[in-house]
Amino acid sequence: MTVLDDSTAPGLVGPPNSHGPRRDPAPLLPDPEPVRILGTPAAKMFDTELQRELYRRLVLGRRFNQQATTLTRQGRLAVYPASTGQEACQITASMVLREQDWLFPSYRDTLAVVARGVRPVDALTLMRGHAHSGYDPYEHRIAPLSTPLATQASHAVGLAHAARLRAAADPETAEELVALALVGDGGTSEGDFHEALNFAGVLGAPVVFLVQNNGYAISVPLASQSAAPTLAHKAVGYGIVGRLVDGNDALAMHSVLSAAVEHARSGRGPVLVEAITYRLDAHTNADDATRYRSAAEVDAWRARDPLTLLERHLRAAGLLDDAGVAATARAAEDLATEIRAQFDNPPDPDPDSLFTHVYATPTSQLREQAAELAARRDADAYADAAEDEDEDEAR
Amino acid sequence: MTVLDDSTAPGLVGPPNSHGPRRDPAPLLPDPEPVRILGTPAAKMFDTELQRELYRRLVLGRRFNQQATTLTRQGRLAVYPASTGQEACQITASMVLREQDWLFPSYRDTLAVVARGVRPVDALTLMRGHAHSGYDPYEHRIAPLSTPLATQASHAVGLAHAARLRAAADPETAEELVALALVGDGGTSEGDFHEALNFAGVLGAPVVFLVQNNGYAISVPLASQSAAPTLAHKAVGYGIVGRLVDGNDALAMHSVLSAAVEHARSGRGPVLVEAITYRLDAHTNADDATRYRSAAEVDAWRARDPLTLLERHLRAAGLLDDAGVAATARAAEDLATEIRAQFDNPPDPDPDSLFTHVYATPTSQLREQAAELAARRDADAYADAAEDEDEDEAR
Amino acid sequence: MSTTMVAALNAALRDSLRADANVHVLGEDVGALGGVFRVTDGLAAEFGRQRCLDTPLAEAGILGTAVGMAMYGLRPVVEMQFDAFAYPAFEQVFSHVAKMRNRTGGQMGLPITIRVPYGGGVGGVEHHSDSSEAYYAHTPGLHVVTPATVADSYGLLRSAIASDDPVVFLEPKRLYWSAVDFSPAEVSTAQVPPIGRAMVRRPGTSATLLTYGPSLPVCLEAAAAARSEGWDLAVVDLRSLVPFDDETVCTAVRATGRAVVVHEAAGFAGVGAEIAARVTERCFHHLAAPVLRVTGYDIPYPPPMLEKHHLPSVDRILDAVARLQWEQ
Amino acid sequence: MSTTMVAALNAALRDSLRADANVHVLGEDVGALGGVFRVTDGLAAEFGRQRCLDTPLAEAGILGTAVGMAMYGLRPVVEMQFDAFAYPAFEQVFSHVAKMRNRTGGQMGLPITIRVPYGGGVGGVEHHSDSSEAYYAHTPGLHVVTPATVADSYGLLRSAIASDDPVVFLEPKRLYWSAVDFSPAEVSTAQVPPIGRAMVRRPGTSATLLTYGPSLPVCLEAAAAARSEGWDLAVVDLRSLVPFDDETVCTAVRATGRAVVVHEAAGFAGVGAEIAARVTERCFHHLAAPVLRVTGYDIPYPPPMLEKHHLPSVDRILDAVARLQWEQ
Ligand SMILES: Cc1ncc(C[n+]2csc(CCOP(=O)(O)OP(=O)(O)O)c2C)c(N)n1
Ligand SMILES: Cc1ncc(C[n+]2csc(CCOP(=O)(O)OP(=O)(O)O)c2C)c(N)n1
Ligand SMILES: [Mg+2]
Ligand SMILES: [Mg+2]
Repeated sequence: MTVLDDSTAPGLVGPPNSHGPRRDPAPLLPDPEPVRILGTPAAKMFDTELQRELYRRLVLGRRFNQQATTLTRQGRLAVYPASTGQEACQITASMVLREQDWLFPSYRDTLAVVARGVRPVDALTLMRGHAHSGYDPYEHRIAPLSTPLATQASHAVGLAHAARLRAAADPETAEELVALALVGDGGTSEGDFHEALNFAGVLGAPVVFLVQNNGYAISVPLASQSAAPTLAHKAVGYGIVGRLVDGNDALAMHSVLSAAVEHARSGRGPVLVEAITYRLDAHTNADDATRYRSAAEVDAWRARDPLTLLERHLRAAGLLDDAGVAATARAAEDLATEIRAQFDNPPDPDPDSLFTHVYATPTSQLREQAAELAARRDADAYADAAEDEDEDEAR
Repeated sequence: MTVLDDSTAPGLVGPPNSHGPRRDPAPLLPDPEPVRILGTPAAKMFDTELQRELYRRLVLGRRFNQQATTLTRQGRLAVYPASTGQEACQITASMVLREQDWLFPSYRDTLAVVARGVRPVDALTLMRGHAHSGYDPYEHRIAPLSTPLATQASHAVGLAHAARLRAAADPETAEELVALALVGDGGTSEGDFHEALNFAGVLGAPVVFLVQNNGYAISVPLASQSAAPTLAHKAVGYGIVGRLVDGNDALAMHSVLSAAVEHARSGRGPVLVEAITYRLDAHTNADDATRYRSAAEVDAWRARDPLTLLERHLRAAGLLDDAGVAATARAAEDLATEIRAQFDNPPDPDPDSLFTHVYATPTSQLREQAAELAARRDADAYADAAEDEDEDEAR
Repeated sequence: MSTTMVAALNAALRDSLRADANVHVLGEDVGALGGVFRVTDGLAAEFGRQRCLDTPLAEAGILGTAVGMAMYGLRPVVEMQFDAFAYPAFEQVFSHVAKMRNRTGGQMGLPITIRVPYGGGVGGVEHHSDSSEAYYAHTPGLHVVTPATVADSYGLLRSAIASDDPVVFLEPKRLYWSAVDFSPAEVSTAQVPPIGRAMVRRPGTSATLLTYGPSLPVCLEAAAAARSEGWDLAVVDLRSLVPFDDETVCTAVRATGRAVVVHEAAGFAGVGAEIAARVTERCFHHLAAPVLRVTGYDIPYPPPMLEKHHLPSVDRILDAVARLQWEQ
Repeated sequence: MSTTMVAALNAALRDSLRADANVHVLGEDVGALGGVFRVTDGLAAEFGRQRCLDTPLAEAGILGTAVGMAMYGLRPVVEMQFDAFAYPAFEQVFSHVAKMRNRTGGQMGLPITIRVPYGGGVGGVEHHSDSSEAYYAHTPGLHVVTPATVADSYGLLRSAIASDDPVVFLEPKRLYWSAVDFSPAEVSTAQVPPIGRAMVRRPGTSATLLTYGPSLPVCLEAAAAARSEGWDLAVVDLRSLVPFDDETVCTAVRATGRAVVVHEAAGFAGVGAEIAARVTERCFHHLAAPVLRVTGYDIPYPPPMLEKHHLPSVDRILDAVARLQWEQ
């Protein structure tokens, strides 16, 4: 039964397929309340090892954010868009993926990249400034961090679609992979977001779109960004499932995201998840957040810090004690020490690398230009050496 | 009460405004069945004069489509994308607008343009080929036909928004205007569509988006275009009202569209209307529709021709008889005759016009180029004249 | 066997799809319809709707999806329906397609072919006749190729699809229906022209016309007409704008000492400016006259009834040749 | 009074908003934040959030909305946050903004100013340092303006907003914090520079540097350094790429017989190619050497730690001057 089915209209021989498919919107719509587990009976059913693991990773994630921010103050990172306050989203986004899956991060998602196994110094290459990206996307199955907002969403769709095509052609080596694309609340306004969701819906591609709704796009609050009931409601417009979750509730995040990923993996189509969270730090170290939000607002969210919520719960449930907290804090310090060590030697990128990867094989134009730069650098080196000699002689 | 309202969370001092506004999605969602009036009791309540007027205009509209198609066969129009079968949408789109309102047509909507008062020959200028647009947008309050699909939707939003700003600044001369943007089912896939609806929702601009869902984007059926329950469901993702209507039911079209326009006019925000209709002709005269759709499908829709449905209803209701049909047919023939007369003289556009309206004042570069072309044309004319003379002499 | 450019392009797609299971075609109306110009005719029937995919109407989404497919190892061939309708995809072109290999230090190349029917001369209404090559050619990381002959459309398209780098493949739509005796089946792999080599289409001694795509036939016609004025014009078909074949071009210009660049895109900051500038840089002391340009005017593409005034014509080319400061 | 370029731009916006109720500013973060570069600082507070509107994050939507506002008689000033983030709006730029007046036979002009912070040299991560001027300059129907001095940023922005045509206003972000003694309040209407006039920033007799925007200070530095090599270099600041001031440029080049074009965008098919080509066309017999170009390489903009190698430097400019075939 479709909305076009109009058997009363004389002469209409059933609904023309050109207007299909029409489906029941109800299962696609999110519940009005975001899914929460912490503080609900469901928390009791949640795997205890996983709870401890989530806690450990959140603590390390927070320490990562702090350490990276410190590196900017020391001038060892040019810029860092912290995900402080969003660690439950970042960590679970990586945890719910299997090895064969792909992650499509946005510029704020370094932590998710690190959580998937990339060395911190490599994940931070973009922000350090010696190269555009510091990890092999194929080794980790992570696309490079995407700065042009929402543009990576359709890449996720294409990759997931390609994997299904490949699997259909060659079931032997089939990978049932899922692509997870991370987008911000601001990013949902871009046409690219719309086009990606539409393609995903039409192709039925195994993609999960996770919107970390942290309330702001730099300074612009959600109210100036969207008038939708929730961002998750956008899903229905693409015939895909929309889900709303408390992004500061690590247990809820983990269960909603893993359900979404397995929904997509099992061929039941894409899912759009909106996680309601908050960026506790400024947009980046260069931003002044006091210009656009109140201390009271930040304080209110600090009280809903995903770490605090989880720690309180674990302690109450008897899954964590002072010793456990201390041990985890030590592990976090170890991570911080390791990161600092990774940043010990300032990078010294080779100018010749400017020309090597523009094309698979440099064009003759680029060979000329590379030679020109190399000659100039040789000449400079020679001049420097000569100057040194002059100085030596003068001494 | 918002979905973020979580008074149980300790320390949360009410929902941060950064996550608002959150609203009830229910009133935004379209009914699953498209609105129909013909064949329902509501038809009895419908203004009888308006019914007759709709019939008259539909018949003239159909004749316009036929005449324009004939002109392509005669080579007097380069191309014509007919709206045959979609006349109820085209005609009502123009009828529901007041003088101060603006229409933002897509390339297929010449009939709507004509129905708003533009001379057929001027509305068809684009298709005739001597200029890009043949009417003064300010005289008729109609933007030029937009070929880049969906790009005109945000123009409608900007204009409607500007009018409200102007009205707020100067209530004396305030015009309560509505902008109506016409988009096709295919056009809804473009990022521009999304961005326009989102801006409209956020700004609360008085815009109505009418999607004429005729089942195809050239050859691509709706099923390959969207997996949404209906295209009208997309509205909820922007916090705007979505409505679904039978686009071949002229009474339903008129009442849904006028309600939408008055909803927008009264400051209650934008509306997205999906009209389910069918293009009975090929995409354009140059298209071969048999490549992608069956004769049976076309026949099924022919039986739901908006003219047939309306005429049958009017006759049954005693509002139309053979004499009325004949009189309307004569009026339609008069229109066709008038159109043919308008096309009698082949246009002879002035090449100098190429340079006059690139900028308000031509740049020195364009003055040089215009002079070059003018000199060449003078030389050619001179050469032609000389040749003629030679021929004369030779004779 | 008489073959049109459309048929040659179609054969190139078919042969590429046959030769490599990773090749996939996608775009608007490429399936049942076979494309508005019929370049993909019959491909969906032979290779299935998945390998010749009718996409939703959204150019950025099409290209973005192709990027993801290429990341996974496929070789997508994207059709943009018309020149101006590729503009919505420009962020994907500039920020991802052109840069991905560079962004990832060479680890992730994108072997995508973007087919763009371009240019005017077909009586198209506005937005259907843009010459957009300069936007692509100015963007590092893209190869930009445009065939002017039936044989080249077959060969260069095969090379483009085989390339490990993204190729913007500009098809001069006004040559779509030009036909010559040519049989794709007889083209051996060795005969497929590589990307990056220009071709001297006609030797000459008086001056050199440098051109590409839709303007090649006009230049050849001008060269033929020039005989009667006593000029023996060489004509070079660039075929590839990026990489640029400096060697062939400079050799041809040095041989005559005079050059005219011809293209139909607007002149200002067009590809012709680059050609004139680099030829002058490299051949200055061989030049008896400045390199001149015959191009479209700096105006939006005209409506059909006026386009003949805008397009480089034999007359305009001969006038430019006449202005090359000939000593009497 | 020491004024930065940011402050001068801010003053130009403020004065334009005061002078004409139809002027409206819109873009991402232009309101409470005052823009990521603070160019719109304080405008929302003074003129209200409607006249300095924080929009949703969607560049095509921003520009499309501005088109509609301009249709209704407003004068929108749009801020694109960074060069590369204007790309999503390119279809609106190319197909509507640039063409609307022409499409409507002159009946509908669009007095829109599109402000684009552009170029590198600020240590920005990828996509934050593109020089996109060639895309705009090649598109007929746009004015393309780029100030290089504090005073010009004030004056030219006022002229841009007052223009009845769309103006792409390219702000060299690496000069944003350059400061000079300048007081916008003392600029009379008569002193506001018109769009379309270049400016000789330094007279000279040996050779002429032709440049604009971020490269002007580098050229002036090079000219100062050149004195010690015995060269007296003229420096011309184009200020407006479209319209192009052929008169000032050709006069300056003819006077020296030698020219070098300098810009930081990739060289291939860049604006420098146009400048070199047209100067050569117009001044051929005055030239002792080919017009040379010093530009960014034909590569995606480098990561921060390598950008110094990519940007035209004093050294590279002097090397080019040395290659201008001086007789000993
Ligand atoms: C296409 C594009 N436009 C603008 C920007 C500049 N910009 C960088 S981050 C940002 C805000 C992003 O907000 P959101 O999507 O909510 O992500 P968040 O920063 O909150 O993680 C903007 C406007 C960009 N990176 N890309
Ligand atoms: C941006 C853009 N892409 C592609 C096209 C080419 N094109 C013209 S009409 C059309 C199909 C439009 O379908 P739909 O929106 O359903 O409108 P309809 O033709 O059915 O009225 C296409 C793809 C275009 N005009 N603009
Ligand atoms: Mg955000
Ligand atoms: Mg349609």
